[in-house]
Amino acid sequence: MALLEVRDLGVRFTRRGRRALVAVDGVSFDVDSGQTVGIVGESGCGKSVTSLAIMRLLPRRGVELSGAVRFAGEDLLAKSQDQMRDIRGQDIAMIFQDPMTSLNPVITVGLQLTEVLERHQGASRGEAKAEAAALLRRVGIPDPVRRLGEYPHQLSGGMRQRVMIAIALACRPRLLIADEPTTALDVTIQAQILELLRLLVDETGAALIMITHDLGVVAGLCETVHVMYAGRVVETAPRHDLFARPTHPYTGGLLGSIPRLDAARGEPLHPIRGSAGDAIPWSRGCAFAPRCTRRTPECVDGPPAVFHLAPDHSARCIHPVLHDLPETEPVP
Amino acid sequence: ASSSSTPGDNSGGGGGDDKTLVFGASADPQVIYGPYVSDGESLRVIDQIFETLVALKPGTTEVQPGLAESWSASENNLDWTFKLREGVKFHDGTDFNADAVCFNFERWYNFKGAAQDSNLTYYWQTVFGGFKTRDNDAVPETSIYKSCDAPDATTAVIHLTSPNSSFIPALVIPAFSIASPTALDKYGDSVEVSGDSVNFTGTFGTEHPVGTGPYAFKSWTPGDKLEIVRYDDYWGDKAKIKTVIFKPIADGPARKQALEAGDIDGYDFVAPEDITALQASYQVLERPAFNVGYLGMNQNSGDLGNQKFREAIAYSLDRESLLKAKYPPGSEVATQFMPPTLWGWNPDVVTYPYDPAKAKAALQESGIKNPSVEFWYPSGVSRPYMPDPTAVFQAFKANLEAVGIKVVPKTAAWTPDYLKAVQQDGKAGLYLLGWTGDWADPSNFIGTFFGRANSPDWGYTDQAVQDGLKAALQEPDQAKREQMYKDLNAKIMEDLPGVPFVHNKSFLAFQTYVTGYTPSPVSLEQFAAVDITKG
Amino acid sequence: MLRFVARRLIQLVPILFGLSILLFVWVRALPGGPAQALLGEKATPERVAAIEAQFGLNEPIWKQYLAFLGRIVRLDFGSSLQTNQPVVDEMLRRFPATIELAILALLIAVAIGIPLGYLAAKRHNTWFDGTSVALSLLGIAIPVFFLAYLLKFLFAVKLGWLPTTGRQDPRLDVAHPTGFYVLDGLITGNPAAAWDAFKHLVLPALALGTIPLAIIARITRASVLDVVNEDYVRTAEAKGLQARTVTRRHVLRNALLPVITVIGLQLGLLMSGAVLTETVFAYSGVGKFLADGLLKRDFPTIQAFILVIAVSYVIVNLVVDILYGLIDPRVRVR
Amino acid sequence: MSLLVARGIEVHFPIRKGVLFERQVGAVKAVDGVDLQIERGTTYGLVGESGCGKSTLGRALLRLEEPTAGTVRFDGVDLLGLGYAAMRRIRSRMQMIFQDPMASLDPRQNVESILTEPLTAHDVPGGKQAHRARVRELLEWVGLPANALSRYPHEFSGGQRQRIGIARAIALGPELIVADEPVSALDVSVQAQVVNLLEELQERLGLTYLVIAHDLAVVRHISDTVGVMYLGGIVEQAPADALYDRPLHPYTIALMSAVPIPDPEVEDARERIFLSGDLPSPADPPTGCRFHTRCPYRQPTRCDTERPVLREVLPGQQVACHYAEQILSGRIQPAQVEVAPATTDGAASTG
Amino acid sequence: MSTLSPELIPNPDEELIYAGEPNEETTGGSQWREAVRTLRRSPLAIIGMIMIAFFLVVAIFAPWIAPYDPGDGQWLNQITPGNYPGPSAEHWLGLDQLGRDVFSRLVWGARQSLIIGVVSLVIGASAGILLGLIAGAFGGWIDTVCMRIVDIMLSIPGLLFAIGLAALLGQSLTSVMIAIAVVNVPIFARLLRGQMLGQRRADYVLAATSVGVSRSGIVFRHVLPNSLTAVIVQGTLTLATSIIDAAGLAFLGLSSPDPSVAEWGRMLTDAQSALSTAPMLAILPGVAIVITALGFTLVGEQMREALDPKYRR
Ligand SMILES: Nc1ncnc2c1ncn2[C@@H]1O[C@H](COP(=O)(O)OP(=O)(O)OP(=O)(O)O)[C@@H](O)[C@H]1O
Ligand SMILES: Nc1ncnc2c1ncn2[C@@H]1O[C@H](COP(=O)(O)OP(=O)(O)OP(=O)(O)O)[C@@H](O)[C@H]1O
Ligand SMILES: [Mg+2]
Ligand SMILES: [Mg+2]
Repeated sequence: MALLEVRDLGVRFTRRGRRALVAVDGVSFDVDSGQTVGIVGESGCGKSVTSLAIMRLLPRRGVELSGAVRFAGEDLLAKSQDQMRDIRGQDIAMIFQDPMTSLNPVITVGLQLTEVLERHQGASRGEAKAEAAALLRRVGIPDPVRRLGEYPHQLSGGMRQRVMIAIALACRPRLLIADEPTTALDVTIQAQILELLRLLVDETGAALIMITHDLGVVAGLCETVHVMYAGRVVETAPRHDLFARPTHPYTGGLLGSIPRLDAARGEPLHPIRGSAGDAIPWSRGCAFAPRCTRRTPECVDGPPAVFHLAPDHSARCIHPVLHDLPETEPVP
Repeated sequence: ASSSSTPGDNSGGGGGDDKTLVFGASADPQVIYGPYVSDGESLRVIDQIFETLVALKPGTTEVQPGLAESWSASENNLDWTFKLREGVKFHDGTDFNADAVCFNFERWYNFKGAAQDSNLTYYWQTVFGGFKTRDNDAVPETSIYKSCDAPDATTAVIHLTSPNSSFIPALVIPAFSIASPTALDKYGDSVEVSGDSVNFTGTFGTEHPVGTGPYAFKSWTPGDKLEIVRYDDYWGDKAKIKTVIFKPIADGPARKQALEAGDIDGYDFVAPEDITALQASYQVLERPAFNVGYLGMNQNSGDLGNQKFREAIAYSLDRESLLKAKYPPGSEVATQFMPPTLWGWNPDVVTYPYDPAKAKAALQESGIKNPSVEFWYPSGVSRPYMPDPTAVFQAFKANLEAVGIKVVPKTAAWTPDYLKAVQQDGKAGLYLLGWTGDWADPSNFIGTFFGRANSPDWGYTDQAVQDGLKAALQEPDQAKREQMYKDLNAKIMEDLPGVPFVHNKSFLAFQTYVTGYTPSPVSLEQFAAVDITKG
Repeated sequence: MLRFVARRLIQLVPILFGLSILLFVWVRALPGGPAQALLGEKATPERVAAIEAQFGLNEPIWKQYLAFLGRIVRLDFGSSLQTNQPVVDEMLRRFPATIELAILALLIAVAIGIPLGYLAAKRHNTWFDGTSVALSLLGIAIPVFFLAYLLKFLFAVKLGWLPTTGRQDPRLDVAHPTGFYVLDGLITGNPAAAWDAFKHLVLPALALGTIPLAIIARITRASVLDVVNEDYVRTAEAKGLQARTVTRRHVLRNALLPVITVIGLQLGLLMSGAVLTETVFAYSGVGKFLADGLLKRDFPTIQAFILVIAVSYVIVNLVVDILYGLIDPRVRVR
Repeated sequence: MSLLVARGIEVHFPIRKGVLFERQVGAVKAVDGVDLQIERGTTYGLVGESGCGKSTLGRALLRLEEPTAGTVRFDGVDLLGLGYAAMRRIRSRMQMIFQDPMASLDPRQNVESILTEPLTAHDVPGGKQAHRARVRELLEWVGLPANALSRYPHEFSGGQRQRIGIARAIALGPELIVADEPVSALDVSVQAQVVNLLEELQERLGLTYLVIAHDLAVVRHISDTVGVMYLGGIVEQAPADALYDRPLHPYTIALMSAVPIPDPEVEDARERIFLSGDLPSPADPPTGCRFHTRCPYRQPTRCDTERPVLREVLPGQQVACHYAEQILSGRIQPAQVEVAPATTDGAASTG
Repeated sequence: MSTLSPELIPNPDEELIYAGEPNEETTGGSQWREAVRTLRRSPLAIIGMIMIAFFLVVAIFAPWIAPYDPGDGQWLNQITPGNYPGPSAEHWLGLDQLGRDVFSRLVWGARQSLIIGVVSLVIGASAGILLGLIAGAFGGWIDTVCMRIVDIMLSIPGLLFAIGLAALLGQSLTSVMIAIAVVNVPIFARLLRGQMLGQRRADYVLAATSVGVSRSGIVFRHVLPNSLTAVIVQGTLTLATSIIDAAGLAFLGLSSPDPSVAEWGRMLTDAQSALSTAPMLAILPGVAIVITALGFTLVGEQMREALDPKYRR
């Protein structure tokens, strides 16, 4: 049994007076203990909402959840908020995108770190302080004792993200969800943070869900990658497979549209036309169809089925790009 | 009944010796020292603590002995001998005697500098004129006071420079009350100019007023309360209530509510609207009318110099209806510039009853095309003769417009703007004003109005009237004086410098358990006679 | 920090300077001018001239202004034309009354406004939220004096639960060492007097506190709504902290920051409100004295009181800023 | 002749303090002595860490920010010597594209008004009719439908908004365009469209670009010359390919090694060079070489005392490092930097 | 979008919208449309608008609605002190303490309040906007001077300031309106300056500069219009406070010199003396003031919320 099993997760925002919005639509995936899983996709495709749904951190009002999220065999969606509070921070921890805003500006770094220790490990103030200093040292913050008494604005962006990591890993969670932990940082700092995450995850044995829109990040880090588009996972593959044989046209389009540092210069980019706003509801057909070069009328006949290329490689497409076979004309 | 039953509350004093009366005043006193004040609230308090040589018979304007048991004048009416009451002591234990009387008169006469400000020593300047020195161009040049002798302890002789028939009646004003010389010397009554204003530097009038009255001063927190207590060694009938508290409540409706809530036991200046309602569960006392409210017509302004125009205005005013609607019952339409209760009132003056037709005719005669007047009325004030100036204005305006006179409304706060505009600057055409008598003498009415050589408010300086008034003031023979004033009233009403429209009663309200309060026409009421009888 | 305070105090100087000019010019511009105001009903042209000479009103205007400034600096404000008492004495007498009233009003506003705003935000978009928003807007829309009258009419006149006017039952014979009547009652060991003074405060304070209450409730609501959507609150939730801890440590602490500033700014509003409330309740404080003074041209009082009010307004807001700095490390000044 | 020649550009933002009078107590040296030269028809790419002064430099070159020192010659004209009116006139020849397409468009203007504004501001002759025709032409160039004219910015997607921004920039037929992070706010899949558009327009209109970006891959893709900025100064400047093949400055080397590449094979094989610490404050830059505090190649001498100047080390490749040759020849090896201290039991290793 | 075939364009009538729809970022031109949409959904705003509409209709059509002249005291003979005839067929709300028709006065009072509110708002807001514009557009020492002036004005409690001014200008409606206007000046000045400073470094301003738009063009075509949203909201709220302030001044005796002028504040104040005998005379105008002020406040506040993105999560 996997550590985390997400089955058919759906999230609808139903705010009074507005049309309902399906942010996540039948997402399923597994995360095994110690495994690193990547979720990539463009802005607004539902990555954050998925992670928040797992954590049960979505607003209570105006949100409809469906499906199941089983963590260590227990359905998180069936738990009460109080029960979730015992799990959050203890068994599942999270790192957010923007280290500038994710720390409370008016209380010290020390308190933000110790409060989680006190909460879950019943540590006393003193113990928690010592432990907090050790944690800060582990994430590579020099002079941790002094830093404990400082406020977030006194730290640089990179340091703040390290603090966030320290907070997340304080109780040695079994699952860590990192939602774009490096997007707000510079490349050189990003490299440090990613390396740090890699080290710490290895060391604690935590499973990691890495959410990002940067294909480069997953390429270097994740074992399995899920590509999301308009609220659904459109392709799942081990990372080598994904980059070697992108099967869904969207994945291929993404790869074709990003310039590579190591590519020969002068090669033109191959952008996907249109923008994410051009999606159609999955219920009507493939959401990507309006932008897809391989589109046929069948694409909008109804929800596309999942195409299994290999046991661990699948794509939600009726005209998948099959690299091993000679390119065939799409079925009319 | 009092609903505020605070612990330690001894209100209503159901008996015993610690009864307390709380009276709702309309303002704080200026200072508790007679010679420096002219406003009613100060005089009310001073009147309880101090006494004057001559007093008023309660409820009337009749003069009776006060600190002087009797008095007499020399042949030429210049030397007045007062026989003083014996055994009277000031609250500080010192004796009241002729020296004390002279001490006070001399002190007044010797006021200097800032004390000569007409704001402060209004009554002295009005009744006696100037001072020994003249420190200020505004002070009258001469004084009718000359000197004071104390041949023995109980005899005080006051010498005047010219005969004055107001002398004795005016002495009842608490402005001329006798204060303890010892205390005066000790605490001082000096005033001084400080910055832009006048400042009491002596504490006699603010913290240590000492007189001979039935009540002695206890404490004063301006804005909050002023407390007086019974003087147990008073020479006459001792006060019935131990403590009287004056609580300033400026707002009329607030005073009424305070009465209804039992916070106070009585208050002055009941609004006419409230009389009927209050009569159901409270006592409403009536103060006889000793005033006149009038519509001034400034002859220097616009067409008002035209006699016919003034007559047209007078005929157009429906004073009857106004009084019925807005004045308390018992108020009378005035025919002349003094109340009928005062001698010298003339029943036969020309009258100008409401008659729009006549008004229109007079207007026609006047030859004025498109008549228009600036009509001033004061705002934010309520005077005894004019509880609601706005109502009067509104009614008169409607009357004037009905006969075709255009009215330009103007208003200003009573003091200083309104009075300045009307009285000093003569800016107003029509305006509402009035007068409450300070003492019972026609000179205090028409003398005040028309005796001035310079009258920007009336624009009416008839030499005959001025001379007549001067002569009447100096005339020793009472019968002659009366006739002189009657004639003057007739003449004035013919010239029609303004339209007197009301002699108004004013009212006080008390809780039912308060007894013995006798309203006075000149608002000099004795709290000593008041009692609280509650089961 | 000291430098910050010093700097803010120095910023006061131009304000005071400007105010003094404004007040000076105001008095000179009054119809009739100061001499007229001084003399009131008994002024004659001669008297006016005499007074002008006496007070140096015919000196060149800049000399008069310098003299005026000189007096202000020496805290010599002259005497009130209403009472002929030194203005400084009047201040000592009236300010405690108004401060006492304002403090209770503010306490009411804070004690009700903050929880109300917080609950409304917590139940965003529910009937409770709607009702409290509507009520707080009503609080802003109702004229202070009308409310004061209604309160007085109902609770004092009709029901007789509370006194209608004044600061204390005049029948009570008590000492007032500080001028704060409630405090006086307590320190002179007379709890009955303190209680009585308090009862006199309740209605005016309620009337006066309503607008600040409404404003505080609204700001609190808006601020809490802001904060609950902040990333760091989500972080706190993600840490699995108890709801209580999240609320107190992460939501309220941040949400109350703007509220503090707003509370400081209420002072001006309270003073305006006090003018009307004190008039209705015949409460002898600054507001009533000033309103009367303004209508009666008691300009020594007006000049002094307005200067003091302005200074205290600026100082209160300085204190608020300092407090803010103490609570919010981000604006803590080097 | 180069289209744009900048010499010794400095932009210092004063830091003021003081009780009564604000004195200047220091300065944020956002740009601190930059020499730059852009040839007509080429693209110059500028990269660097956040806050290193890229945007400020870009604005200073267009005089949207007043440089505190230095000279800027645009087509031979000394920009800094121009008066307000002359400067306004010359602006038609130099334009800017912004990072956030939404923020750079006035939300109250519709597309037509946005695009007409530059034309009216410069009194482009021909009147309304001509303006309208020009606006349609612009739309076509940037690939927006003609019905876009009456719509407002918020009615477009991010990529389309950026197209509007680009259309505005080319409205007056400029020669130079400074593009400040033109694609970093866009979705990955849209970035490429805009990059392609920029390249297409360059070809068609003979534009010269200064492209600012923090994404090294994008910069390299479109630039002929790349300048790497660090803390207010340019540390390396080279033809795009040369820079990638053979970075010489330690900072460039670290940067290159840090950029993730969407290829697991490459990623797995990569040797990374980590930098320690963060960008120092431009208000208080380190002495000597600005980079020495984080430099893995730091040498005991010169680095902390002497500020290296930009010098040509290889043909066409300029580097501001004292030891560029030694690094090139491999004689100096980077010191290994730990991202986190020894971790076994969290034992203290003094950082 | 043009590249898509019509059948694939997302159907706007669709019950659901899908993730990835273009962000409904709402600023500027659409701000108002969005605000209107939000307002239409807010019951409080609707109530407020009904109140305002009612008030406006009454104010505008006062001459046709009111049966009598509001200053006509011809029924003076029907009243005696403390005794004012209540509602009757002839006088729907009875007579007031000067024998005038209360209903007519209430109706005309709406017009008076509207005039006071609008005039003082227009004067105050224009002056404030001018001051803020000067400060915001020029900056530097001009800004400092303007803001010090604003500070000075703000340090005096508004009502006292207004009384002081009214004392200076003499008693008339004009001085009441000017006094209220002056009190409003610093509010608008500060608001506009803040808004303008916020916009001054905005990218679109920089963009306008870079395409060569002149300084005045930038201020008047970009910065000012974008700052006006806040000003309009503030204006709505200020209309409410102006009406309340005018009532407060009337309470202290500052109002039109002509008592025939029907004005709610004054009606309320004048009726204080009759509060116990005829409470309706005070309560009616009081309630009228509250309803009107509440109407503007409700709409203004809801508008502010609708326009402020932070309320729209
Ligand atoms: N609280 C919410 N209420 C309504 N809609 C929401 C809410 N949170 C997210 N959404 C919508 O859900 C969709 C998915 O959002 P999500 O934050 O998961 O995107 P993302 O993939 O994380 O994008 P990004 O890369 O920008 O973080 C978006 O269209 C967003 O507008
Ligand atoms: N107007 C200003 N006043 C003071 N300092 C400024 C100003 N503008 C920029 N700075 C400072 O100058 C430095 C360089 O800023 P700049 O915006 O040019 O950096 P950048 O390289 O463009 O960064 P980013 O990648 O984040 O856009 C920063 O430290 C910034 O804080
Ligand atoms: Mg996200
Ligand atoms: Mg930048």
